Amino acid sequence: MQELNKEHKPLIVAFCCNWCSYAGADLAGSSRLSYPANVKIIRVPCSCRVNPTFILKAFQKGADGVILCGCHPGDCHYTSGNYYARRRMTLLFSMLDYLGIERERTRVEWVSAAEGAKFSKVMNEFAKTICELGENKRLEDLRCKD
Amino acid sequence: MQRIGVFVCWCGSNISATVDVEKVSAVLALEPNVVISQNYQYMCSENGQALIRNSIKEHNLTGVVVCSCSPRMHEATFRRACESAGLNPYMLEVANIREQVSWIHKDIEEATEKAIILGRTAIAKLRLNTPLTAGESPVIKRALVIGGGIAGIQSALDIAEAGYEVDIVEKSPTIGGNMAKLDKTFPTLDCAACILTPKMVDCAQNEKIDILTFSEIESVKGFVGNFKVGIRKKARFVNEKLCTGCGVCTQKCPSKRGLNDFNMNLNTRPAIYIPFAQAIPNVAIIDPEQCLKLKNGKCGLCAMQCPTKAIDYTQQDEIVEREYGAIVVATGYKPISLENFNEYGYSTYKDVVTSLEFERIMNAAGPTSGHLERPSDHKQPKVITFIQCVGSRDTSGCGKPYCSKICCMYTAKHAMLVREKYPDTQVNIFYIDVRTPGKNYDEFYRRAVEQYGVNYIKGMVGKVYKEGDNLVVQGSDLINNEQLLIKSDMVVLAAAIEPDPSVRKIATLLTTSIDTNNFLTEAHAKLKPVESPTAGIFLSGVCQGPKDIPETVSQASACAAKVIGLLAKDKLKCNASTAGADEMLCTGCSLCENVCPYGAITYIDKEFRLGGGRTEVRRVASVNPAVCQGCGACTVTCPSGAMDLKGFSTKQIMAEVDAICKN
Amino acid sequence: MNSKEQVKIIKERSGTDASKCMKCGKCSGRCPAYNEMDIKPHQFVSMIEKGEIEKLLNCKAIYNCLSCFACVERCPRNVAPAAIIEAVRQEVIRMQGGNYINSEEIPQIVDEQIPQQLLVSMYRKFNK
Amino acid sequence: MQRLEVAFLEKAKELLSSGQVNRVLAYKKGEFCYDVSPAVFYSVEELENAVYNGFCGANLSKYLIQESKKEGKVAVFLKPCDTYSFNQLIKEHRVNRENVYVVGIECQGKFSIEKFYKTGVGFVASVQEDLDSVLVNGETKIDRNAVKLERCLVCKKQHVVYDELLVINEKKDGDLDRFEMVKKLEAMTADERFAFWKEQLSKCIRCNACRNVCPACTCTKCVFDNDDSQISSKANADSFEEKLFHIIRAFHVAGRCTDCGECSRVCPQNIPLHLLNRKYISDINEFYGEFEAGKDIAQKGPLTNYTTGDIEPNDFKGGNK
Repeated sequence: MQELNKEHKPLIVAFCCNWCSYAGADLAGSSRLSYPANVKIIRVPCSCRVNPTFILKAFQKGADGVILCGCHPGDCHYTSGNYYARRRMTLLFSMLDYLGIERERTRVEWVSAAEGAKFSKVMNEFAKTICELGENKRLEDLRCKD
Repeated sequence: MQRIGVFVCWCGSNISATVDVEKVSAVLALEPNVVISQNYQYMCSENGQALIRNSIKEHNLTGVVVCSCSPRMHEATFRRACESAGLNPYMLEVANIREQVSWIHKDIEEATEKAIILGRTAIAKLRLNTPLTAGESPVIKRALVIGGGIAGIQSALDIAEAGYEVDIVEKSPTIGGNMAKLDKTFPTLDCAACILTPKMVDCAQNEKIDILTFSEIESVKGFVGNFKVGIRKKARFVNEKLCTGCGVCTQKCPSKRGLNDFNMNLNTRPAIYIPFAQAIPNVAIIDPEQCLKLKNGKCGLCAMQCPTKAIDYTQQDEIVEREYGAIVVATGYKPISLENFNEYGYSTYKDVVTSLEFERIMNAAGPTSGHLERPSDHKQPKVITFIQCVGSRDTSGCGKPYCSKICCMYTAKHAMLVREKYPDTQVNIFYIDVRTPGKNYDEFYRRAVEQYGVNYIKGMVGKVYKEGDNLVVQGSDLINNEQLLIKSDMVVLAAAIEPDPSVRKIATLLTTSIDTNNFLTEAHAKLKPVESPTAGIFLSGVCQGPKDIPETVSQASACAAKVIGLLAKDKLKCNASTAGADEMLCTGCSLCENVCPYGAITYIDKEFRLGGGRTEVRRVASVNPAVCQGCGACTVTCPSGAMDLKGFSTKQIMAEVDAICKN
Repeated sequence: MNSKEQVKIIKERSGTDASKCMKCGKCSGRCPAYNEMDIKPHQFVSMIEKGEIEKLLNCKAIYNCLSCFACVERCPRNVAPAAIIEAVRQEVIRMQGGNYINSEEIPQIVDEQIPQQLLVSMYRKFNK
Repeated sequence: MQRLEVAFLEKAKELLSSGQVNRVLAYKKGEFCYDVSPAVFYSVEELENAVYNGFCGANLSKYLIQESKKEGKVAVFLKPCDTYSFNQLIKEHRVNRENVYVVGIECQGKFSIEKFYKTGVGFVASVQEDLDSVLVNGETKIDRNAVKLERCLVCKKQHVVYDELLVINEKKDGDLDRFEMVKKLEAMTADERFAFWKEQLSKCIRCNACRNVCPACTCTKCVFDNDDSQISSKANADSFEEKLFHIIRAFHVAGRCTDCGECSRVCPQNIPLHLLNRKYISDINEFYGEFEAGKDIAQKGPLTNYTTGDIEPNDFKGGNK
């Protein structure tokens, strides 16, 4: 079992808002600040577009960690979208914690378009945390694992 | 059935050095619905775009996936290419294999695998794309300029010149701003009033320009082309329409103790006053803190004296609502407070003044009528010491980390003016660096040194203290490596400048971003210096960063050009990615309406056929596509999933999640 | 130990980043012991940055500095010249070894009026 | 207590016969005394079968979504907790208030038949109610609190919306801390919580009773029945789907759930579903200030509102590790 865990490459889904965090990821790229290849980004217009079902679905399909990145509170391109996202995610994460699911598997980070370094740092740290947690067993659908 | 074309870009070697582009295009060719998959050196080049266009026609493509740089870079380019080949521009998806792959991963195998997954994800999303068309919204042909300093005045004049109506909203009782307080201007030494006041008069006389002084922005709604702004006209207790500015009231007013803020509080003014002789509008105003009538009901002299019965002690604040197509922010600056700089003794010694106070002392219309006198005993100073960089370039937390840009030049100006008018006065200037980039600027500074004999000392002042009647300035001379103790009659501090504090509230109302120093952020530091990141909001003058007058005026005109360009359009293309409710699912619960930041959602009662000739009237959500900006807040609030966002639909995002996770 | 290493140690010990200095001279502008010092406070900052360690180790100024911290207080860039001076002095003392003042001697050699701060400063200057 | 039932019948008859309403939504007798179900009565004669007693636990507010759309006015008898649900439905424009005549009726707590069985009385043929106790089958006296539904031990007591009140005796007790069990769960370790919910949720047979009874679940078509939602499912295929269904259901009603407890009351598997909803309620109270759905319709719901200083999603305290 130990051997298997070492080989396990965790899968991380990162939802990034188009205006700040996706641009921050672009800046990380153009600054050549690397982060693990198992982080895959999905572009959404705003952090408030992210439905809790997207996050649960990602876990179901085998993601080991899901992170949501948006503009810093107060800087939302749509003025207040990230404030709603913040409440929704707080409640969702708290519920997952209540159900006994490792809270470290979910995360929200505010990354501005100027914070390429932060984006890379956040992704490296998150990937490390998920690596340490190992495979997502509590929120996966075995049928979705090939 | 979709027919998808995949185009993998090498970006020269930017992508191809770490991603096996041949393999990516070969693997993606096997994906369902993909009918052609190619790679090319530069997809964004004319040849690359031609490849896309030709493939669309040749293979009857219904959708295009480009694996290239970030969509933020070339999505628009490729959309245009699709459109010119007759494909709906929204039938395009970009897989970002440069910023997210080749530039951050070194291992070719790993990078290639990730590029393939991102390509598959884009294909998965594209399968569910539908053609979108952007709506149009009309443009209100009127601009708002917030701030009536030289920046706002110039922007307003230029916009009006092009034939559009402009309102200037100024928080103080007159337009003119800081420039109206200046004596002379560098590098030509012409008098500030002589060049500014004609422009102020032009504003007042231009029928396209409406000036709202003593007014503040209260609320902002809407979006580019369609802003609705609430403006608070504060009570000035004088009917602007009736007052002729004759000034009789100001002479009769018995309460004369109010500090004259136009003269930097160096002297006093009556409770009813006109800020300065050339004020626009030339209308009196009552300071309610000072007015005896307003404070305790006893007086009323001004009302008795007023020949036009313009005084109105009952006047109240008034809110006016106006609509604009574009908004210019020109809120300007103020000198920083010097409370953190006790070493210079500003709050202890009367004869330590700021440069802006010195401007008023030197100004013929100022408190000393232009005679150089020091404030403590009104004696003419024989030795004046200027200290530059007071609070500028300060990372210790006491001041501002940036260079205030204008101080080197105005200090040289002050030194020259003093030496010109009072040749027997000794003038010392402590400087860290003298920064003079600008046409004829260095020549100006050298003239101060060479022709006017100003004593420039490379070094900084550590303390200012009093000895008898005089001040002693203790500082270092780094060139001679000695410490100096200079007896001075007067000390002038070149205080750093900071954005006017009102800008924070305004930035919040306008939802535009602001940096750590409270300067408004431009959309692009080099290529979009006068646009804010929020569409329809433009930046003029020091609110965006420290600037001198020539630079402010050029930026103000640039800003006006952008506004004119916007107002010249009759309609604006709206965002195509808008929300919409599935009326069969919508329950009319109003949750989405509550979270929409744009007020784009309303509810209508709609009749639905139930079959068998029966009908039912139901309340359903209706999205105004001209107003919807496509954030998606409503989609998550909707429990029934009736609300969805075009271009980022639930199905599309779920398909992306699937595509990423199944690998 | 070569001089490069010494510079590195002094920089570390001072806990201040000399490269932040913008050479305004405000430290020397306020220094009350300026005239006594053969190397001025602002020179300490630029010399340590340039690695001119020999001159610093042999100067008198390290004993003239009053440790009043006026230069630290005034610096607009959060550089601490006094900390650099202190670090150089410590380096010299450590190279020599030994203490120059003994706590038991203090009651005999010191004036009662002397401020506490000076005593502390004295310990710092003359002891290892 | 019999006085209340008499008053209820009189009121219903009066409303119908005066023509003030053309139907009454209330409860009708079943085969057994505990087998009471919601019903609409169109005439005074039909009211023969109407009852109002301790087994009338069902929340009638949800029926008003359809009833209030029909021709003519409907009278309804709502318990205090029912009025919260009804008020929330008014806020969400789901009922036509003008078509409803609300009689706020007294409630001394409703019964759980399972709790009767637990006392060992066996078959319950008849129940004579008193304020503090009940007499089963004319012989066994039981403390009323012992047979009350969990939700009635943490009662809301006040009617928040009504046209008239029918209250003879003030409600007694019902002041237990409703978050006690939530706190207990939070104090468990993550593994214990996971084990607890795994055991509870794996009992779920996806009968959808919780959803169908819930007065906040009023969608025309539920996302779990809609293939386009990408999460539709008819039955739980595995432990993930058990969780998904209940997390999403609780999330969809978060900030709207009035804690009426119907989900747990109707669950045939006795899953304590209200503990999911109460977790959201307790989080909302803690993070965003006290909020009670259905109490004040002018107040903005916590998920359609925000403050700039809200707690960050990574920073909540959460349960034990």
